[in-house]
Amino acid sequence: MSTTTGLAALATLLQVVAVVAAAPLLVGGMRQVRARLEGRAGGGIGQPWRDLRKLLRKQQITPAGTTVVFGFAPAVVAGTTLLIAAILPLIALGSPLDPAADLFGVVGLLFLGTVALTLAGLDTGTAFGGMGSSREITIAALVEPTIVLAVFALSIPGHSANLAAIVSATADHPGQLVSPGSLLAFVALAIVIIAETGRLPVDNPSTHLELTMIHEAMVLEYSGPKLALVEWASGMRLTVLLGLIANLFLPWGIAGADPSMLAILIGLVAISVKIALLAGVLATVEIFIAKLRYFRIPELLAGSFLLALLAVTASYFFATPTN
Amino acid sequence: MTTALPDSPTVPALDKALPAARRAHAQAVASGSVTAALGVLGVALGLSAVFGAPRHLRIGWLLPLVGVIFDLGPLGGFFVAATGAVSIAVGIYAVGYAQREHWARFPLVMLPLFVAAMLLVPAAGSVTTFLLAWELMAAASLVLVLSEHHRAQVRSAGAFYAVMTQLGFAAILLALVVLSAAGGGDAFATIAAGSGGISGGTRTAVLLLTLMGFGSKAGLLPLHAWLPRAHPEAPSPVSALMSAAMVNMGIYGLIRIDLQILGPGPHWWGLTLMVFGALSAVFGVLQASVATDLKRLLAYSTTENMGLVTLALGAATLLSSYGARQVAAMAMTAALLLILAHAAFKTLAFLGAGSVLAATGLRDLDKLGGLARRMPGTTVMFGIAALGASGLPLGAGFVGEWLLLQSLIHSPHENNTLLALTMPLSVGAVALTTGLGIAAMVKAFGVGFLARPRSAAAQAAREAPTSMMAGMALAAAACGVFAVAPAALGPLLKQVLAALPTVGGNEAGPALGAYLRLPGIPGSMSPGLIAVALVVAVLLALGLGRWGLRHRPAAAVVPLWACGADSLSSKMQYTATSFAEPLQRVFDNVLKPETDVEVTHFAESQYLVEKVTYRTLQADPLEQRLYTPVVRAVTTWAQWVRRAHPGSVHLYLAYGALGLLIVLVISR
Amino acid sequence: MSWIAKIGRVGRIVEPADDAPATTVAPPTGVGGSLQLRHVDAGSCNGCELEIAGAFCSVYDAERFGARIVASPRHADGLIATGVVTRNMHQPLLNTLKAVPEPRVVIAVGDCACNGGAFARGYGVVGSVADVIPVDVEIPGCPPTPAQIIAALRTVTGR
Amino acid sequence: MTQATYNGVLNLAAGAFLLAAVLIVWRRELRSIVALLAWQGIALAAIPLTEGIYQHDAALIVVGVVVLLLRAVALPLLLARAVGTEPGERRESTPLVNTTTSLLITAGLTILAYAVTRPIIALDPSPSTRAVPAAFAVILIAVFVMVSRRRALSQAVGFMMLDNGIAATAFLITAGVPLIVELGASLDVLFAVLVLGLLTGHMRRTFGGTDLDQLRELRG
Repeated sequence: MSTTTGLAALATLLQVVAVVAAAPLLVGGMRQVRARLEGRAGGGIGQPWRDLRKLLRKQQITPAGTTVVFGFAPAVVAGTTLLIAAILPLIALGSPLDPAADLFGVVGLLFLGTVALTLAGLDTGTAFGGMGSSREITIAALVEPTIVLAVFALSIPGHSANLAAIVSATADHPGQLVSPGSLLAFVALAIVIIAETGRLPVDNPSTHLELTMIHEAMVLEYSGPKLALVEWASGMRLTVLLGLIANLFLPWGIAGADPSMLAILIGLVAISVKIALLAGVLATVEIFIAKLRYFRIPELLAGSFLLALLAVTASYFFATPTN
Repeated sequence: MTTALPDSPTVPALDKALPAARRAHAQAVASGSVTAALGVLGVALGLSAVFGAPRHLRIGWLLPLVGVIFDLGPLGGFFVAATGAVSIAVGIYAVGYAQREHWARFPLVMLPLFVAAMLLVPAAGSVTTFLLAWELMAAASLVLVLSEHHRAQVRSAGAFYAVMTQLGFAAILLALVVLSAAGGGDAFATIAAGSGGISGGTRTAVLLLTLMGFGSKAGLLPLHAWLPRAHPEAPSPVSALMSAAMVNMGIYGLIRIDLQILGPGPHWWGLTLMVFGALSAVFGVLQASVATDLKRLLAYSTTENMGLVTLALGAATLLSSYGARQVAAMAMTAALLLILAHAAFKTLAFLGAGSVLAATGLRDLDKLGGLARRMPGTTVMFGIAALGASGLPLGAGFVGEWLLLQSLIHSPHENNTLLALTMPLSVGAVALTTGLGIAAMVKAFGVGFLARPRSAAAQAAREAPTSMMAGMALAAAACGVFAVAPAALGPLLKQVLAALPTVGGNEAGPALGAYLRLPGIPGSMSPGLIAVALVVAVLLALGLGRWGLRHRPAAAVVPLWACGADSLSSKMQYTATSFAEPLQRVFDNVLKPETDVEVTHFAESQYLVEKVTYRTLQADPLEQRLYTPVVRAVTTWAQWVRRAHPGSVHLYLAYGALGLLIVLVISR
Repeated sequence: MSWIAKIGRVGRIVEPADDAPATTVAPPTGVGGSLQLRHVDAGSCNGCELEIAGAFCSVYDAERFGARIVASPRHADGLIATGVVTRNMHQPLLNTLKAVPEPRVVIAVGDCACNGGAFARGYGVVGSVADVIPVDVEIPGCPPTPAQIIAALRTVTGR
Repeated sequence: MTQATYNGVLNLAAGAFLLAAVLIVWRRELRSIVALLAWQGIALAAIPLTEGIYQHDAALIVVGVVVLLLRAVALPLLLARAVGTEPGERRESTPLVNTTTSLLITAGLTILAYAVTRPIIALDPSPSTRAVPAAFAVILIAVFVMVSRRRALSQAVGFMMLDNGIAATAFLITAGVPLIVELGASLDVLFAVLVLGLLTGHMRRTFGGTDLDQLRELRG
């Protein structure tokens, strides 16, 4: 467990600010990669930022009959994501919130955001809102076992589910990364992150057809500033989850628990590069795949559950003494 | 003066209405306050037994030969205090509920009696006293379940409950008789002292019998069938007492008899508990996630939570049988925390469901909705309960589930195949339970309380009266404490754990301070800090959302987007059935729902559809597979036995005489 | 693998862009380069729909100028309406416009939407889009080409 | 080759070997199943190659190269040709057990394999025996694939997976079977595949498909 210093707190603050500022850029970048691979020119990396600024200047609309649940859900989703951004070791290890929430806590916060949005979808009382909520919560329910088992597999080498411990254990023994357990956990975690952030092949973020929507169907009633918050939050979720998986498996460049200014800068650059690379790969892969039929998704999630279970079993049984 | 019979539903004549109403009010206040007072007494006694010296009381004259013995130690005190706390909330709530629902005099009398019986069970210090209190509790609860006996479903549920609870009692009776015979005494203290000499076979028999008896009371698979029947049909305050307090008695029995007196047992004891716990948890939550009856959903959620508690108990037993006492203490702490959290949020949930039932007369989620605007207070209360039941951060159940997962992932698996195989599977089961639990609770809250009303009754709902709200507020406060400040429970759990040496109790358990720290493992969590940080983060997000405020046109309220049509009817909303349909399809193989789609065409053309009827019946597959054959066999057997009953008194007397002769010959 | 090679071979197929045309309507919120539109077919023959689809495809790529078609009018900054307004679509058109948050623009695409075109004064026709709701930008043509549509969109996005 | 690299590569090979088996259960496209079988062959060949390089044993390296050629190149090519000649039969028709259940059964089989091979590891805890459970799990999964698939080709894949599993177990436990035995076994498999190929061809010409369920109709 790390004692927090002033600079570590600064690094945490920087993490949050960077996630807030960079999330729209990340979404824009992924759209841009996609556009280029499709032979288009694309709107540019800054397009989501322009969209956000515009949405924030639009009229605030309350659909008749909705309650505070609908009104506050975007802030809760964004808030949980900001909190996760403050907990995760993205730039430096010594977040003051690290002892307050381990990886299980982070998963819980993630689901808290999902639940807030599903309740908002139900709260509108529209057919599409309920449909989106129902689909989203079904996927979330099936994702949970995989994600928890993957956390289990990751916690074995460091004997702790606290993030700083996991990341520093990996950084100290990079040899563990090529173990079957670690690889299986990576694949399982990648699948559930794709499912949780609503990317292909689970959900198509750019669909226009309501009947095929999952995440989008829940937010059909949001407009203006609230929509801006929802979109922003979904970008931030993607950013922090990519950052999480990047640092869990490739922790190089991350600043220590008691960092210097230079280490913080290196950490910032390192995590930005890692997230950008992962996002590029994700966007490229998405070009080649189509959305799965909804009732085939449980197969995908059962597969990732199996991989996570194998990851735990493999870590248990392969456990070769590291020296 | 003559009045109408108390349980007759007819409205008294106008001139008698006023005094009758006043008397009903007085009766309800009396019953509720006696219940609450008993609860306060229970909490006080329980806490004093946990922190002070164990209390011992012997009333020799009450029962011939053995007398009645009360012996309240830290473990019993814990359960007495929990039961008492539930009773306070329910007692206050019952004041308003009994008036609103026009309770008859009989249930009003039985309510405090039921609470008293439940308080006596963990206080019992001998086999006889325990059985007596147990039977009193069962009988009182049965009578309360039957308080709306004019409805056929209630009578059917009552019969089901009566049979199962008596069979459970028979199993416990047999187990305790065997135990006291082998342990050489009636008092638990005597048996515990002599438990070293009990043979392995006897231990196994007692464990299996108690697992049946107590497991059925706790709603564990496969003896859970009474729970989703009786809990929905009982009046809601009684449901709350049964679901939040009475099922705990099953767990208490398992801990007291099997772990405290008989333990430590062999490895397979813990394993058996874990298997039954995991199966109950997953099965219960699956049924809850497809249930459309609000109270049935909550009842299945009780099976789920008791399953998790049993899983934690089993993990503690298994781990301590392998010598991992620190991790076992973590699992045991998790079990105790889960019991407390479940008691708090399940009380609140059932009381909330009771308010809805009283306001609308509906339990069917498919017909509810839109209550958030009509019953804002109840909605907030139920929301707190649902958050607690879903095991998410800021919910009452989070800390317990977190601790359970931590104890499972930190088990010492090196060179131990059994642990290396059970723990990943258990983690998977707990995680699946949590995931589906979230879906079930989102359905209960989102479909039941948000959106727009799906029936006229829900449209006309009114907020519950003050006393009902006060009872719920008390339970909600407890939920809040468990969610953000579990440190308050630290000393209590420490004392209880110390009384359980067979499950690693004398080890240092997890430290419940501002930070929850695991013993000997670098792992920590702070629910309070998370809550504060989350509030800050949400405020920050709201601040982000205010950017560009001065450029915005004035805000407006507009009708819902109906894809261009003029308005959406409330029938176009998703219902609970449709909400759960994907899950029902995914788990089709386990749930085996009976669905039926019927398409009626117009007479003129086969291409035009006049109406489509969709019907789905979610029966309990276990009930059909397991119970129906048993019931059929018993019926056949009874038919056969009936031939010996021709109705002749002389023959019956001859039976008696024959029996006497046989006894004489045998005992010669 | 062959797909990646194909992507490499094909490269960019988007038409080169001209300079930005002069702005006719100021961007609704004052933020340029972002315009989300909800499409309403008020009674079109689907000719304009094909051309709009063409404007958003890989060759014309209207997205590079910040324009995007969205599924919900709540997410939109305006309507892009095609066809004459038929009696059945009259009320839905009004409803859709009402569902768009302020400030908003209305773009009428095609001769039918601008002045009724071939269907003007038909028995099932209410009138052109401008007869029913205020229109900010008109794109004439039967149907207008994707290039014309894009040129008109650029006058609103200002990119 | 250092001890750590040897450990890492061996574990990785065993992991990839098991992963390929799991993915074969998961996928239904016959082509990708055959491709996965080739990957499995590479992982299998990596085991004797690693052992050979680590122990400086030329015979093992030769075995590894032979295994690589046979199982990662020759057999998959033969199968791929068989797939190619079956127009319209590129996918496994719905298996007897649905995919989700198959995956869960696979999980159970793997855990079972880990449990039952515990004594073998306890006998001689070395890096290579620690990887035995993975090989044993592949044997169990292969049997399950053969039981649950309808197409003759996927059954052939299951059969070859079974042989892969047995070979891997042999390599890991005994640090290599004699060259001649391995060659004999591999040739057996080659013959089996050829015969299967002939049979499926014959079946297709006679019945117009290779769905094994149709064989039931042969019964009088």
